[in-house]
Amino acid sequence: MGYLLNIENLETSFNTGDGVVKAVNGVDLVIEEGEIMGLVGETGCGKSVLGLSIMGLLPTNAEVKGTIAYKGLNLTGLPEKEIRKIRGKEIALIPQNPSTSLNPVLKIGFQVAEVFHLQQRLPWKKARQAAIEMLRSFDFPDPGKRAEEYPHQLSGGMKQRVLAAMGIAGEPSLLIADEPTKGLDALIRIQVVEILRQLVLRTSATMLLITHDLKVASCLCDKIAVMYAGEIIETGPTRDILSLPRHPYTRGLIASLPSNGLVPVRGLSPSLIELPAGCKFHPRCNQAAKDCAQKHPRLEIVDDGCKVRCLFNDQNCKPEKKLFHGSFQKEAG
Amino acid sequence: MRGVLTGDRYVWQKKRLNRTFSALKENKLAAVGLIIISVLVLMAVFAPLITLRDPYEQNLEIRLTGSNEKYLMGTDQFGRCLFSRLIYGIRISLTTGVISAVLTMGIGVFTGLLAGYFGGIMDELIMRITDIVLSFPSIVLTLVIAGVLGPDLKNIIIALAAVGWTKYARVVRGSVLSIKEQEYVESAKALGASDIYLLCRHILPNCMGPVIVIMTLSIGGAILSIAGLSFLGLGAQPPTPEWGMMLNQGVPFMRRAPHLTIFPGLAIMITVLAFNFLGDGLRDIMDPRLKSKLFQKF
Amino acid sequence: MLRYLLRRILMLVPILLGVTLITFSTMHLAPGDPAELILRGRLGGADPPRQAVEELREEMGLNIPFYVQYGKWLKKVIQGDLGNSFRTGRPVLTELLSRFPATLELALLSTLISLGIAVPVGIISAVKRNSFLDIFSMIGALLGVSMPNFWLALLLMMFFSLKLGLLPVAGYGGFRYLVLPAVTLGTGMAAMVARLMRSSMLEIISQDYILTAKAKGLPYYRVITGHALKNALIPVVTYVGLQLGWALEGAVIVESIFARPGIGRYLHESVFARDFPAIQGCVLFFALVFVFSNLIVDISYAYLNPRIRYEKGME
Amino acid sequence: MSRLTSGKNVLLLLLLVMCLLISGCGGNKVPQEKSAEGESPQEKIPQELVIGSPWTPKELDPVSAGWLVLRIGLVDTLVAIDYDINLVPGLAKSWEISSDELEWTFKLEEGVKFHDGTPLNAEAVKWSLERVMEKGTLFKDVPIKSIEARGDYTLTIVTEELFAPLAAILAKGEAAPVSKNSLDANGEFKEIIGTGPFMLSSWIPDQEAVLVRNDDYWGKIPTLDKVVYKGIPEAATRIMMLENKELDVAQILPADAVEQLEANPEIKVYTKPILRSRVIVLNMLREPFNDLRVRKAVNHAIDRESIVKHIMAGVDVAASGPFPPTTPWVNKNLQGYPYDLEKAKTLLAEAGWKDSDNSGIIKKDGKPFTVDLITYSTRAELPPMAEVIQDQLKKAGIQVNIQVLETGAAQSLREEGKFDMYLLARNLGFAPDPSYYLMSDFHSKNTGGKGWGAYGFNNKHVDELIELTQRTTNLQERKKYFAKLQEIIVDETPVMFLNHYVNVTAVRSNVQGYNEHPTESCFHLENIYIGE
Repeated sequence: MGYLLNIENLETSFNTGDGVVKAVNGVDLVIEEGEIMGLVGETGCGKSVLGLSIMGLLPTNAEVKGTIAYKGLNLTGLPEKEIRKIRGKEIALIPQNPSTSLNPVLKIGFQVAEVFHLQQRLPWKKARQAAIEMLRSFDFPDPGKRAEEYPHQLSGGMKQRVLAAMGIAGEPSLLIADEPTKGLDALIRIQVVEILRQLVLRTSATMLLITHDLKVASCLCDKIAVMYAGEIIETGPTRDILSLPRHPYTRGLIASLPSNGLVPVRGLSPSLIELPAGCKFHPRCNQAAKDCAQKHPRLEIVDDGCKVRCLFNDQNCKPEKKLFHGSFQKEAG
Repeated sequence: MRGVLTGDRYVWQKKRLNRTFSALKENKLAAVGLIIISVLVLMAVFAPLITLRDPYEQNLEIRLTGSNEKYLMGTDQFGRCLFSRLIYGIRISLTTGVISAVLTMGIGVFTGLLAGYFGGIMDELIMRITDIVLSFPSIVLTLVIAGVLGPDLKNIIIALAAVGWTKYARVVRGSVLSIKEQEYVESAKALGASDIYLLCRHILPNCMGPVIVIMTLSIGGAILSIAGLSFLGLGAQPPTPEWGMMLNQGVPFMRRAPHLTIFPGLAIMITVLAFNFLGDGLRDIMDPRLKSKLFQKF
Repeated sequence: MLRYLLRRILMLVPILLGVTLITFSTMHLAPGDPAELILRGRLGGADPPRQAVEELREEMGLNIPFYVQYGKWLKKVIQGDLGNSFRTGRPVLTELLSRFPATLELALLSTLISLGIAVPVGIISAVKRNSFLDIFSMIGALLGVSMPNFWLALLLMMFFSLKLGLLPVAGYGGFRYLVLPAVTLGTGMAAMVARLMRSSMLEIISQDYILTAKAKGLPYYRVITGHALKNALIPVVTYVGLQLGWALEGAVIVESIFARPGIGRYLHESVFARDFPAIQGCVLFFALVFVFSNLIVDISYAYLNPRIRYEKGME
Repeated sequence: MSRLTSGKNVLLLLLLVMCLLISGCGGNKVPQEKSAEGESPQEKIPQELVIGSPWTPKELDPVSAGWLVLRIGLVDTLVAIDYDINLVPGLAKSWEISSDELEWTFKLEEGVKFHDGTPLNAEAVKWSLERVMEKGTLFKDVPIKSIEARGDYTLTIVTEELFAPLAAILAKGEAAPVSKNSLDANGEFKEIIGTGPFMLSSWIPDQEAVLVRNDDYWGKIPTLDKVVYKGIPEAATRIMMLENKELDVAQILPADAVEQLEANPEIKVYTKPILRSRVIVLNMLREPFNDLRVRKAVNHAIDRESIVKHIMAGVDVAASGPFPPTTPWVNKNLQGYPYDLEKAKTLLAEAGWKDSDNSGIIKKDGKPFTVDLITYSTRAELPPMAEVIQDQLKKAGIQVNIQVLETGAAQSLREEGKFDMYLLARNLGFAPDPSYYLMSDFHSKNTGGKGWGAYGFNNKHVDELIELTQRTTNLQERKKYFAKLQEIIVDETPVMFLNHYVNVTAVRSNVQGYNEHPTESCFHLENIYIGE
């Protein structure tokens, strides 16, 4: 089939004291071997939950339905023991928040070496050596000394690199990078993008890049899936999505980029407890029609490789002027 | 001016109170604690109706009998009804516990307000004193103060207050420091409200949440301490039906009449447990940090 | 690190001054003339002659201002002279030192017991939150907190010594004498530590880095023992220092019940007998142990928590 | 989603191991029995005795702790007391009084050595007694003029005037001779070196004294190799320790433990009347007990028989006067104060105390009859006795507030006069001559505050009679004086006599030869051995 990961009709919800939070609502997503898929959306749209659903790292009050087929193996409902064999070795996660995702009381050398020890069955001494080498390859000056340091002694970018090193240390087939640029200032963001780019080049890994930052996604990804309120609303090759966005939300996202004048999408993202009926986006959509409030659109194939979830995708499917231009580096420089 | 400033704050506080009560209903342990305490209070108030016998009346002919149809829990070494004494003991334990907790809180809140509101030398002085008092293991200091003043329940209460106020002082001071900067306090000040008015009307009510939690928890602690010091012979004097002292008096008869040891201890434990249940529950309800944590991570 | 330590020790000076001041004042809190009390002690209860009282007042400097008296007393205390016990006439310091081992043994073993019970229970409770096991052990912990330790001591004595005859009722000697007192104290402490351990663990396992550890594919127990435990223990260790103080407090009651010749019992007897030099000695001793165990805790906290260790050291 | 896998099991296992460890620690430490009797006949039964007493060994200088060192056999006295309370030779083989009745000459036992090997001779005794005169309080009412060594083994004590109880006073432990080496270079007491059947091996102040046999003892050489004397203030603890084989002898137990102890086949219980009474000292220096009628009324309001029957389990004897009926000098005609609540109320009413407002508490001039009763807990039976008395007096409309204190604290309240009633157990016979007790407890010289006797009692007639007994050697005459004294004291009742002590001591059944001395002056450990 060629699919490394095939997610079908994934639904993830949480039972909380305030009600059932529906974070992921019927997501279908295909990631092919060797490609980089960007999962883009506003904060709180469920994209991180999607990542954690794949890893089986959700808290106990979560409920997961649907299938996540990894190399033909359904991960949902897999016993903890089995899914643990997948984690780190097959699918690795580069978690968000580098500042809090490293254990403050353990030396970073150990934290990286642990993966080598665990996943590549290296004895501790060799694992440590491998960890230092790995840190060196991430441009750590004096990695032997750095390995003896604690996370709080590192800068934000360094922490991110340590996390990236931990991610690829197990030589996974699929790497999920969760918001690697969130909360970072521009300079570090460039660094991180650079790290990821190197990563991709080096490992030729398949990657799922979860980000709210369309620009980062555009720099790195082969394909982009745009997520809104727990649903994929548009997916396709990066160039197509950027040059020919078919969904009003995607267009809104593109318009809100700094290079395009920072025009935000109006309104607030909906509460995941009480989702609007019909098209989830209609309360915020400036093209919404009567039907939008009642009919829930399906994700339909509109072009080669492109899918969109909008009742009016035909009308909208017309080439517009290039909304997005320029590369990441240029702008940041 | 008063009406405008206090009106919606009053409503807000009332709302918060209501919320606390409904939360209390949900928190099972706290509810159990509250129920036990209510039952204890009722038993204390209606002690003469519940018990058939005078807790002080000796009947040496029937000393140290076990539980029987006449005496629910048997008799003590003077032939007094143990059940009556335990029930009347609730009065002693609850009143001394509550009085000492309230007194402690009063001193602590007062000093905390002074330190937090006026700051400066006053603050420095009070905080240094709390540092020093907190450098003593509290029971040791309580024991010494109570002992030096002489064996008496009253002296134990004084000693407990003299040692325990520090924890309130610190909490209240912290709250005051943060509330003082709030807008409504600033505006009231600008409108010419006096210090005392500000303290009583705005600052004090807003410190009370944590204070009430600490107090509930410390009533249990106070009852435990009072019983302990009485056990050591520094508290109640005979024939007061104080549980700690009753326990101590029962020790010589541990083999022959174990009920004299078991029941008073059980009474202490249940009472303290009830206050701890309630206090724990109140803390969970009132400390939003703790509550939200449960749902924070999805 | 050194500077942090120095600063921390410097901060002790005003506290120690205050502690000694309060200790010194206890004698003046009591009704009656201290000189007369001392003389009575020396004469085995006989009425001291007026003149002797006056002489001693002069000698003790009771006729000079309070702060001068305090200064003189403090000077002696610093030189290790805590005065002589009213009851026995022997130096209080000697008495304290001879009793210290009994109390130290008790405090250490009970702390050990409490940690041995509380840490695993706290971890399991946190990991299996809201399970039957969790609720059961947390209610158990609340029971432990609410149980009067003198009652527990008596119940243990009733069962293990009187009923089963396994352990001695009271006294001081080998390990057998230590078991019941230490279990009594340890149980109460365990209840508190278990609660703390649980909440600390709960807090830690919701941290991002635990997610990271799990994402590495670590087995859950390795996540807990390797990644969560060290972090979760930090507040617990802090608490254990306070616990040592708590153990000393409990020693007053437990040593009295089990007739252990420790400092707690000594304090109880001295208070009962109004033996002021002895009371002052005990109070000072307890406060010093308390203050210094807190200091040690702070240092070990800094050691456990690399953030403090380095930042404070580097500034 | 279950996230608990093997991790859970590991943790559970950990917990289990910890529990096992802890319980294991207790489990394998079962106490070994002290003697393995009957198992191997050739094995010698260890001759070790552990005594539990309420009194801790605080100090060992005979001058202040003579009672203790004599009890445990570290010292001997010149004059000893036999079990019938007669004065018999001790370190002094014989003694006589000169014809002018002022010189007492003691012939000392020859060849006696102190524990350090130095000989006991007249010089040594003289030195010791002079030290007592200088440092102690024993001789404060004794008109000693001089102590002289008239020969190696002849000691003479010269008195200013005739002092009949002198020999009896020398039987007190305080007067026991010790070696000069007991003092250090500065003249401070360092260690106890006496002549007794046992020597001190080690001593932990306030806890225990360990004694070993003195193989060179001049008298009967003890069988016991080692004796441990432990101070355990709580009676309940002593009983439990005895039952748990931690003690061989548990002394001074509450009477109501007798039944329980006798049911135990491994324990023998001794009940022995001793020269000690439980009394209440009344504060005669202030209201309300400065009124004789009130004192008499309170006496009638106390049901002594009931106290003995219930609190003392019928073991002790209700008192009608200061001395127990077993003593030779008791006045058998004394009626005492029989329980009579009506009479008490009448007397109180006569004195102006009436329940005018039916509150249950009697009043005079609007002031309620509220009194403080002080007692201490080292003698376990005193606080409960106080509670019964509190209840009994309540029936007469008297409100009693009890304060249970430590012995020393109680004593100092008494000395400051801050009490109305002081309940205590009073020894009458440390010196086996009632003159000594009457002097210290009832002579106006000694009722000002310190001491254990009457408080504020000042009766010229009593003073004269006491002085007469000190100056008379004629037994019949003395007996007459004692009878008269008892009569006055009971009538004036500065002290209420409640009951006479019957000491309860329990020993493990293999302890042989334990015999409580009626004056409690000595345990005579040399007669005790371990065996069937």
